[in-house]
Amino acid sequence: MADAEGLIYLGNLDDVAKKALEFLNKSEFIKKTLSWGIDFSLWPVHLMTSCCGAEFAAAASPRFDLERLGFLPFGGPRQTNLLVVEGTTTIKMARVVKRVYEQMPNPKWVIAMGACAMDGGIFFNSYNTIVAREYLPVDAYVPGCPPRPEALARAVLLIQEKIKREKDALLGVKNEH
Amino acid sequence: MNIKDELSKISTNLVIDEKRANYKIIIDEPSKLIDVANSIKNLGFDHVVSVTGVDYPDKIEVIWHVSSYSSEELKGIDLAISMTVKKPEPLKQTDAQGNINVNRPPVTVPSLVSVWPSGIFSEREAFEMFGIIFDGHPDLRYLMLPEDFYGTWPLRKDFTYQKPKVFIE
Amino acid sequence: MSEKVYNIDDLQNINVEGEKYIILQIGPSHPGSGHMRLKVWLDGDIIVKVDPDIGFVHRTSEWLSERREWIKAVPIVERIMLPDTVHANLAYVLTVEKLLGIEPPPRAQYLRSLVAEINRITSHLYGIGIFGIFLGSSTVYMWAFGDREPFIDLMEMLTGARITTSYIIPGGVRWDLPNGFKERAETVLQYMERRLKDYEDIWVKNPVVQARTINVGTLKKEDAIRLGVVGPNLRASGVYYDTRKHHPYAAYSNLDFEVPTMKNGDSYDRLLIRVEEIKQSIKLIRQILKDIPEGKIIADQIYNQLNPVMKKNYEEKKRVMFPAFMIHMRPPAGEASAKVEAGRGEIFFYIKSTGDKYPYRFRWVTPSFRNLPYFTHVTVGHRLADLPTIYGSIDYFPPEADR
Amino acid sequence: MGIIPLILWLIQDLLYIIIFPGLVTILVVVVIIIWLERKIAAKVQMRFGPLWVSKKIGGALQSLADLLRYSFQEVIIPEKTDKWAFILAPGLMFAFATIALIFIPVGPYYSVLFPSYYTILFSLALIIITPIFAITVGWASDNKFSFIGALREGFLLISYEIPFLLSVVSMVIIFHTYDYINAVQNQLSFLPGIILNPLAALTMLIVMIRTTGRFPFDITEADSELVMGLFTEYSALFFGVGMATPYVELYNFSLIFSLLFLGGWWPFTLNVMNPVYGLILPGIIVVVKAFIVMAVLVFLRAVYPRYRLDQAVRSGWSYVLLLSILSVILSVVEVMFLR
Repeated sequence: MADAEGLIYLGNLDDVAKKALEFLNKSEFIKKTLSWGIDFSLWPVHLMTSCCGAEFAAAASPRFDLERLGFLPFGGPRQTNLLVVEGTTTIKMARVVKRVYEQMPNPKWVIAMGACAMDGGIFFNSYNTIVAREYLPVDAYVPGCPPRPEALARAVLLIQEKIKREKDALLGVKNEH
Repeated sequence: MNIKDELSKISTNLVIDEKRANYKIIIDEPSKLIDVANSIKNLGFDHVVSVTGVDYPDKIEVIWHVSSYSSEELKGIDLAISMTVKKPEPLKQTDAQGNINVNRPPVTVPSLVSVWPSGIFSEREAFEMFGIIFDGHPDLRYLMLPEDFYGTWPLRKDFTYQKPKVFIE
Repeated sequence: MSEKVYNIDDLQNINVEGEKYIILQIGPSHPGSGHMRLKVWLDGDIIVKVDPDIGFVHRTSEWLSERREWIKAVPIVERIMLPDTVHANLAYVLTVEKLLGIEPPPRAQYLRSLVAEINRITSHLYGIGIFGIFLGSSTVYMWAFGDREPFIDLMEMLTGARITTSYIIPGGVRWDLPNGFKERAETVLQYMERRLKDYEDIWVKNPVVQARTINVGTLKKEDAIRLGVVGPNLRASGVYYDTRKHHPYAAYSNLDFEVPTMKNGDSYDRLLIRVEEIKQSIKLIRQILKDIPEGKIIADQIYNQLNPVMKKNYEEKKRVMFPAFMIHMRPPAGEASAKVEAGRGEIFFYIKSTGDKYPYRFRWVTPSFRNLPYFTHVTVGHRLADLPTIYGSIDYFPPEADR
Repeated sequence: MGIIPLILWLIQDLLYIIIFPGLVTILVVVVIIIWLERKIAAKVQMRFGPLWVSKKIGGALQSLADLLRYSFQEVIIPEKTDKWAFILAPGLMFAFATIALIFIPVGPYYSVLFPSYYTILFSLALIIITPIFAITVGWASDNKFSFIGALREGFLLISYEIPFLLSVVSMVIIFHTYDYINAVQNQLSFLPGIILNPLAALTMLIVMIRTTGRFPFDITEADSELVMGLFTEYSALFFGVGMATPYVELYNFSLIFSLLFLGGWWPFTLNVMNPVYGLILPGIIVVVKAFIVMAVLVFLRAVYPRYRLDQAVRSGWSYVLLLSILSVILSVVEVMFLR
């Protein structure tokens, strides 16, 4: 609410919000409940960056069924909180990925799936590819080329552990690293 | 219909690889290209499979691979139309910092989109990869690479690359 | 909302300047786009022009392959065509074999056909599943991806990897049939035949699907030929062309199969033809498993390169280990091209060798790249809601098109 | 009025707002129906669906986890939106869908407000208002996909509103009342509405599917065309509210359907003056019937893909309208000759 009109109506909403956040942040119960809620509600955004998307799709299919973990691929970036970088990102795609990441609401997490997203994979010396960690803060890596769907499931579990571990930071803005 | 005879009627420069059923027509004059292409099309070769270049130190060979869907005899045949153009000398420029920038100008060949519309995307790809400007192409833009690759022509053998920044701040 | 009828060639003549049209940028972060961007000009609800902006997954496979040893191009081409790995592998190896002048033994040819057909079924199921989710039916997506798994298991049993198999090498294949493969395959095939009936009930004969797909995205025979589209989409338009018939490779010249074709060339036909091809592939797999001859799985030229340990391994386990020849392979100078019918269509390879340890020119064209005219030509004049229908029905896989 | 009755009256009102038929009920209903939807779809699709969140009860808390996550996510209000409309519209949409519940009784002695003879009219008026806020949502977002979604919502709203009203009107003609309780009493003494006028029931079902955006009429939120349709730009709790609204509407419609067509609290009748038999059990019966209707409707997701906009609008103006007019005629004929 930067404009003058907003200030008149809403007063110091920012201050109120900050105080409310501080209050909520102190409560252990709220933190636990919240980390439980986010744990089982990791919704990845529909953004396929490369061919590992095929195994990502298989991970949602009946045999692996990641919806068991509350992992539901979902439409736009505004409603989601998990970005899975599937395999290689080209320079053209990296610009999109970065932008999608910025569109997502906090708190949000990133999984780098596949050898290419980790370290370049077999495309390591290509002129058009870039590694995920160079432009995104990555929370979990999934090795493999392409990784089996089970490996992706394990990464989701790792993210869940991370959320439990870092439950103090859930309400504030996540640090960019 | 004997394909060999028909093709040698169109062009004298016909290279035949009997074992692999590959035929190759070599065109030496750029002005003849469209005429030859038209007569090949009238023979029954109705679509372009691939348009590509091969880079040599001093020249670029442009190859159209054409094939046929409509004629039963021609379905099993791959025909390549090859044309070689000389590369212009690269221009070396020294900028203020003392770096040498090699500017490699594109080459120009006639476009065959008017003959085979199926080559429209392949010719765009060959343009961005080799710096081949297809004269007469209706929509010659970059297809796959971001525009900041312009002038580097990745698939030429002297391509040196510097990864562009992901974000231009 | 005017029901304007656009001619297929009006594309270049339409002036899309001005404020009359809504411009939509669909993708790459969009549930209905995949790894590409579609710039769509809309007149009300009618699509006036589509400009596909591809290259988001351009991984420079040609450039990389020209800088690697010959055998190392196999994983690269596989990663590009992930749902169709075996065909990409096979097409590349065929080209190299043409350069080397090696002919694999019959058993290896049959094994190649076998794994290629299994792969074709998984590829078609992948396509049907994506089509399902594009039309909004998550059930078909789940079923198709679930039923893809038994076939992937078969591939894993035979080759040791889920999808990136690298099974085919110059001169032959890497493994022989494992014990119990035939029985397992028969079970899977019977299961799939049962399931195909379910698909027909819930998907192919569904009134909503028929309403959405019949007469949507029609590409007539002449236009299909002119635009050079490939694979099942071409055959759905009524063109009788299949690389397996017209450029026979592997064991296909010995096998008896039909090439189904359709008449109308609309999205529904493109769906039907995939179902038909799955049936044909099931038939082919049965035939291959019945007819497969005994013998070596690797050509003599390669076998002679094996050292004694490898030879022992080959005799006992029927497993071909990589001889040093593979990495130092220098095919004689010359050029070769090969075509292979992959699940999505025809792969074309053109390789130029100068007798060096790297290919001099490595050129390949994937089926999805050749199906691009569907976006620019066929979508025009349809409604916005038809764009996912057409996209899904042509089974377009962007990483494959971008290479 | 003394102070103590006033306080009691306020507490009673608060209970209505918060517990029943207010927000807690809505929460429970929405959580259960979303879970049911995902579970039914998963059953058809040969998989488990949500499970790990609460393994012992089959993952029923999944929607609660999603809700928690939404509630505490960052709220993003994009720059160019119409801010007040953007913030208020989803809330109003939800509010009107919820307020409509006041007028829909779930038992013979149940009424939140004073007894009214016009409950059908009131509830219909409130239900019909909600899509207007949906259009506001799409307009305020300043997103092309939302905008197209809003246009689609408008088209569908206009083409399915008349059949909806006509199908209810035909039941009103038969029962000769504007009150749900009287309507149910009429059915208890004669036959359930679905037998009296099956055409109206069919129309009502189609309209229910369309208005609540179930498949195959999931056109405004068609995710392969319009990302999330109206709610593309919404994040956090706003999106949660927006996503819950169709389910609240679904609950409304299912209650109305079970009251008008399925005989309400049949087999219980008004005559039993017992709190258990007169109040609680009939209420449970109505809600169970409503849940069965909802389960059938959410099951359609597993079977059908979605129609195109023009097909839906065309069928709305032709078949469904015709069906609803026929249902009115049927009602008139029945009233003239049978009763």
